[in-house]
Amino acid sequence: MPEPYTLSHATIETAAGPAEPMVLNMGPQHPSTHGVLRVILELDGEIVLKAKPVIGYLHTGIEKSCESKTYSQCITLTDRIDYLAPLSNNLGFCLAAEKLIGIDVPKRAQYIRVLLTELTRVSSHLVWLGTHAIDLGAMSVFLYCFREREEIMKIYEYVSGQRMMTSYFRIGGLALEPPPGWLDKVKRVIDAMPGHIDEYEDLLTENRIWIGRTKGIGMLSAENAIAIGASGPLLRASGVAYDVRKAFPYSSYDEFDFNVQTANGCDCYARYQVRVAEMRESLKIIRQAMDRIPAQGPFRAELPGIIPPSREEMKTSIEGLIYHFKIFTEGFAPPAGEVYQAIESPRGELGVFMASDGSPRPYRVKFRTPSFINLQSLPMLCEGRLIADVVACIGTTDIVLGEVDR
Amino acid sequence: MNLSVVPVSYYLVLSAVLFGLGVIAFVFKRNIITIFMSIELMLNAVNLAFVAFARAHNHLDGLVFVFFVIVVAAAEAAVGLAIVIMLAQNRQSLNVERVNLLKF
Amino acid sequence: MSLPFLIFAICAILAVAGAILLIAAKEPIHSALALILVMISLAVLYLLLGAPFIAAVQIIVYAGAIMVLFVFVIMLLNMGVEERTNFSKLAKYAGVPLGVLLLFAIAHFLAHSSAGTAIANGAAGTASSSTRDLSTQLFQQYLFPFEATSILILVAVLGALVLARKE
Amino acid sequence: MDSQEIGKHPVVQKLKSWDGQSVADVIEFRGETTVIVPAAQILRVCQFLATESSLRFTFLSDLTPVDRFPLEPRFELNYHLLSIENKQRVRLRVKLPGKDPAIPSVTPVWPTANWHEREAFDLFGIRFPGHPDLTRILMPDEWEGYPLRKDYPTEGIR
Amino acid sequence: MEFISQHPVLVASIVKIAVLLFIVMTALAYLTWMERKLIAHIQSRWGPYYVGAHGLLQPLADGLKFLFKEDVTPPVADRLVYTLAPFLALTLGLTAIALIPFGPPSIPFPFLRGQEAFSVADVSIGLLFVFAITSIGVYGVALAGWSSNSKYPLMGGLRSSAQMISYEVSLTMSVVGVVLLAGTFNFNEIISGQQGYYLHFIPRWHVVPQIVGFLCYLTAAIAETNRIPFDLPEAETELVAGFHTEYSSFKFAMFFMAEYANMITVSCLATILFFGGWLSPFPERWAWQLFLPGAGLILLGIYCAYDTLAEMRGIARIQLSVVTLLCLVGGAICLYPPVAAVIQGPFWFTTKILIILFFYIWLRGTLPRFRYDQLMSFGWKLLLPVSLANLVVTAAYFVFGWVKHG
Repeated sequence: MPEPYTLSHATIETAAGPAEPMVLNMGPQHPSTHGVLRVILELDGEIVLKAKPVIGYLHTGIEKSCESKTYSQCITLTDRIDYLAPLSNNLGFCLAAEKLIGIDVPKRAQYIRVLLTELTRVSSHLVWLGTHAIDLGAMSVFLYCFREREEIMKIYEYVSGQRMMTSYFRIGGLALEPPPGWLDKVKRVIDAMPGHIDEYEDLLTENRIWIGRTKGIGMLSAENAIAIGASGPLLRASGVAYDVRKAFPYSSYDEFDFNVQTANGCDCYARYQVRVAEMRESLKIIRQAMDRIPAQGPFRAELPGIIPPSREEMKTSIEGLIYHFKIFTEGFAPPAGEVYQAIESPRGELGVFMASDGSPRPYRVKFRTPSFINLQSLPMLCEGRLIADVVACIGTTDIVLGEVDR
Repeated sequence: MNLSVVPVSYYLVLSAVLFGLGVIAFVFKRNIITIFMSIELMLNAVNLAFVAFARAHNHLDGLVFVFFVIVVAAAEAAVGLAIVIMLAQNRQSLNVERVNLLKF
Repeated sequence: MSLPFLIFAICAILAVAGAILLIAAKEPIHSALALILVMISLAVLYLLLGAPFIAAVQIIVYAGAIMVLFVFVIMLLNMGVEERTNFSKLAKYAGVPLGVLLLFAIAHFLAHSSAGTAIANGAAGTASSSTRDLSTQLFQQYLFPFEATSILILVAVLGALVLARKE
Repeated sequence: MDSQEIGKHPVVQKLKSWDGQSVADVIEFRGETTVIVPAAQILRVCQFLATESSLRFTFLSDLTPVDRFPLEPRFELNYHLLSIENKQRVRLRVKLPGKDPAIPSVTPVWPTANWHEREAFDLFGIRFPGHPDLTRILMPDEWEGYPLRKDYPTEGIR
Repeated sequence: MEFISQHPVLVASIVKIAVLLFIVMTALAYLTWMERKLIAHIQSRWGPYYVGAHGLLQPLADGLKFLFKEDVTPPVADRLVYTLAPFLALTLGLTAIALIPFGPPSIPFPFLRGQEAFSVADVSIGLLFVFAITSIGVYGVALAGWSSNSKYPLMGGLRSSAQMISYEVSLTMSVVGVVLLAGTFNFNEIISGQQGYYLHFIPRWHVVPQIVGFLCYLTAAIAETNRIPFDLPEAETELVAGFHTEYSSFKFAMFFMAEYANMITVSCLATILFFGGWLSPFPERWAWQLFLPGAGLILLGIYCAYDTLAEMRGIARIQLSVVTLLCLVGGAICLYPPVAAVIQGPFWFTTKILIILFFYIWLRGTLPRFRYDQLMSFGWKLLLPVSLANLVVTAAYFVFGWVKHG
C-alpha cells in the first residue's frame, strides 16, 4: 500500500530530497587514467560531486626491496618508479647516496647528469603533452609528441644501452663513459625540438576548443597548492616560483642560466603553458651543458672501496681487484645517519630520504614522489565540474602510476 | 471482396482498434510515462482517421488537422515529460498510485 | 492481392501488434519501442493514403523528436520494471469489457458508414501538389491557428524550462 | 659536533625561544638539521612552524617513519618541512613506542599530510588520531600486517 | 516471371538496391581504409600497410576478424534491445542513401534499352524523408546505450540523444535556406536548379548565396554523425567508448558501419544541397571534361604501375598489379564517349563527396574534443541563431523580390 500523503512541511522536505547520486567507477581500467588509477566519482547527472582516488594497484614494494639490496643494486629499482623519467629518479637516488657518503662528483659527470636529466624532462613533458592532448581528443599531437620522444629514447639507448630502464647514473658519477659522438646526436635532437614545440603550440595554444577545455578548469590556488603539497608545474602554474633546481641547487644547477617558469592561471591551461615553457627552458639548459662538458676527464669520482675502480685498474692492480670484488659482493657501508635529498623531477619535488645504520644496505629508503602527492589534489581540481573535466584534471596533474604506488 | 484496393473503412477500423488499445493501455498501465505513451497512441489513431477522411473527401483540412495535432502533441510531450522528471525526482517513483495528490 | 493492399495489411498488423506490445511490455522502454513501431507503420499508411508530407512529419516529429524525448526521459530516470500495484476492480471487470464493446461499436459503425465506401488508393493528386496545397492551406486559411500553435510551442518550451530549472 | 654549533640553526633558536619544552634534542648530519620533538608537542610545534611569520614552513615535503625494530622507542617519524619563501628545510623527528604507536595527525596544519599519514598507517601501522580518513592506501583494505616493519616476514607463505 | 513483367519498377528498384548496397558496403569498408591512411599520414606514420599492398586488403581482414570474434552479450543487458540497436543503426544509416540521386534522373544507358535514374527512389519530398530517416537514427545509439545496462554506455546514450536532438534542429534550419532557393524538396530538382554559371565560369551552386547555411550545415552534420570534435557519445577517453562499450564482434562493427554510412549520407546531402550534386563544376562547352574520369583512372593506374615496379615486393606486387590493371582497363572503358557521358554525373558526385569526407577526416586529425556543455551551448546559442538568421535573410530576399524565383 502506498503511504498516505499528508501535506506537511516535513514530508515535503523529505519527499523533495535530491535524487541519489550515481556512483561511477572510473578505472582502474580506463583509457584516460594513465595507468591503473581508480577514481570513484559521485555524479549528479554529469557533474562530479565527489571524486576519490583509489591507488595501490601498482604497488610493488620498491622501498621494502631497497632494504635488502646494496646501495648500487637499488639504482635499478629507481628506474621503475617513474618509468617516464628514469634518469631523474636515478639522479635523486645517487645524489642522496652521495650525500650520505659524502662524495664530490666530478664536474664532467655533473654536467652530463644535468644534460641527461633535462633531456628526460623534455621527454617526460612530451609524454604528458601527448597523453593530455589525446585525453581531450587531439589525436595528432599525441603521435607527434611520441615521435620526438622516440628520438630522445634513442639517445638514452646510445648512451646507456637501454631505452627506458637506463640506470645510467651511478653513485659517484656515471655508469660508463658516454660513447663518442653522442653530443652530436643530442645536438641534432635539440636543434629540431624548438620547431616541433612550435608545431604543438600551433595545434593547441590558440585553438578555441583547447582553450575551452583547459582554461578555468581544474583551478588550484597558490594557497591550496601549497597546502596540498603540490610541487613542480602544478605548483608553478599557480604562480609560486618554487623550483628545487633554483631553491636548493644540486648537481651544479647554480652554474646554469635558466628561469623558473610560472603562470598565474592556476588552471589546466596555465599548467600547459608552464610545461611547454619548461621544455624550451630545458633545451636552453641542455645547450649550456653541451658547451660546458669537458671533452676529457673522469666520469666518476675516485673513492677506493666505494666507487668501483676502472676496468683497467681492476685488471692491473691487486687493490683494484679487491675493491671491485668487495663492492660488487658485499657493497660499501656509509656512515650511520639520515639524509633527505630533493631534486626537481619533471613532475615536481622528488625527495629521497635515506637512513643508514652503517651497514652496506640502506636501512630505510623513502621516495617522496611528486605524483603521489600531486594526485591528492585531484578532488580539489575536479569536484563540482563535469566528467569530461575529470579527464583534463587527471591529465594535468601528470601522474605516473608507477610513481604513485611505488 | 475485391482486394486490389483498400477502402477507407479499413483505415477507420484500424484507427478505432488502435484507439481502443490506447484506451486499454491508458487504463491498465501504472507508469506515468507509459500512460503518457498510450495518450500518444490514441492521438495517432485519431490522426489516422483524419488522414483517411481527408482522403475520402479529397479535402486537405484533415491533413491540416493532423499537422496541428502533431504540433500540439510535441508541445504536450515537452511539458508533460518535464513534469514527469520533476515528479520522479521528488517522489522516486513513477507509479500513478503513488502520485495521487490531485485525487480527491 | 495488390501491392497497396499487401502494404496496408502488413502495416495494419504491425500497428496493432505494436499497440498490443505497448500494453504487454513491462519495461517502459519496450513500450516506447512498440509505440515507435506503431508510428512508423502509420507513417507508411499515410504514404499509402497519398499524404507524404504528413508521413514525413509523422516520422520527424513523432518518431524522431517526441519519442526520442520519451526514450531519453526513460533512460534518464532509469526506473526499471513497472510495478503492478493494486488495480481497481471496477476498471478490471467493468471497464475493460465496456471498452472492448465500445471499440467494436465504433468499428462496426465505421465499417458500415457511408464514408467507408470510398476507395482509399488509386490516383489522386500527386504527392508534391498535395504538399504544396497543404502549405497553401496552412498559410492562408489556417494562418491564425498556425501562429497560435507556434505560440503554444513557445509557451511549452518556456514551461518545460521553468520546470526543469533547479531552484 | 659540539652543542654550540648545533643550536645555530634559526629554526632551533626560534623553537627554543618559543618553548624550551618543544626541542628534546638536535642532530646535525651532512648539513641537515633534525629537531627531535616530544610526541605530545608535535601538533603545537608544527602549528608554530607553519604560522610563525619569520619561518613560514608552509610546505610539508615528506613524512616518513623509520622502524628501528629491536630498539625502543621503536619508530622514528620524520617530518620534512620546507619554507618556500626562506628556502629552508628542517626535519622534525618524533619517537614512538613499538606498542600501539599513535601520534596526533598534522592534517589540520598541512592537508597534504593526509596521504602521507595514510601511507605511514598502511605500511607501518602508526595511528594518527584526528586524521579524517585513516584507511589503507597502497595495500588492499583486508591486508594483514604492516609490510614496511622490520619484523614483517619477507619470505614464506603467510 | 509474370510478376516481374507486371512490376518492372519494383524489379528495377530491387536490382538497384542490391547494386547500391554492394557499392555502399564496399565504400564503407574502404572509407575506413581511407580514414586510417589519411589520419596516419597527417600524424606522420604509415597506417595499414601489411595486409595487401598499401593495406588495401585491411578492410577485408577487419571484416573477417569482426565476423569471427566472440559475440559477447552482457548477462545484465536487455537482450532484445541490445540486439536490435546495432541493426537499427545500420539499417537506418543505409536506408537514407537509397534516396540519394548519384546521377541525372534520366540517362540513356549505352547497353540497356530505355533510360534509368541513378537513384533507388526519386521521392518528391526526398529531402524531408532523408531528414525523417536521420531523425530516427538516434535510436540505434540511445538504445544501445540503455540496453547495455552499464554506466558508461548509458551516459553515452544520453549524451547522444541530447546531442542529436539539439543538432538536428540546426541541421534542418540550415538547409531551409536552400529549400527556399530551390523551391522544392526533390533532390533532382534542387540539383537542376543549380545549373548555370556566374561570370561564365563560377558554378551557380547554392553554396555561394548560402555560404552561412553551408557552414552551419557542415558543423551540425559533423555533430549529428558524432565525429570529432563532437564525438562525445563515444568519447573514448571519457566514456571509454560511450554507447558501444559493451558491444563486441559484428554488432560493434555494425555501429562503425552505421557511423560511416551516416558520414556518407550527410556528405551526399551537402553535395546535393550546396555543391550542385552531379553537376560538373566546369562549363559544358569545355568538352575535355568528358574524359576526366577516364584520364584520372589511367593516371592512377600509371601511378600504381610505377609503385608496383618500384616499391612493392612479393605478393604485394601481384595485388597491386591487379589494382593497376583494373584502373587501366576501367580508365580505358571510361574514355569511350557513351560510357564517359553516362558516368559524368556519378563521377562528379563521388568526387565532391570524397572532398567533403576528406575534410571530415582532416578535422579529426586536427581538433580536440568539445566538452558536453560547450557542445550544447555551441549548438543552441551559436549554431541555431546563425542558421535562423540565415533563414530570415534568405526569406527576406524573396519577400523583397531581390531574387526571381525559379
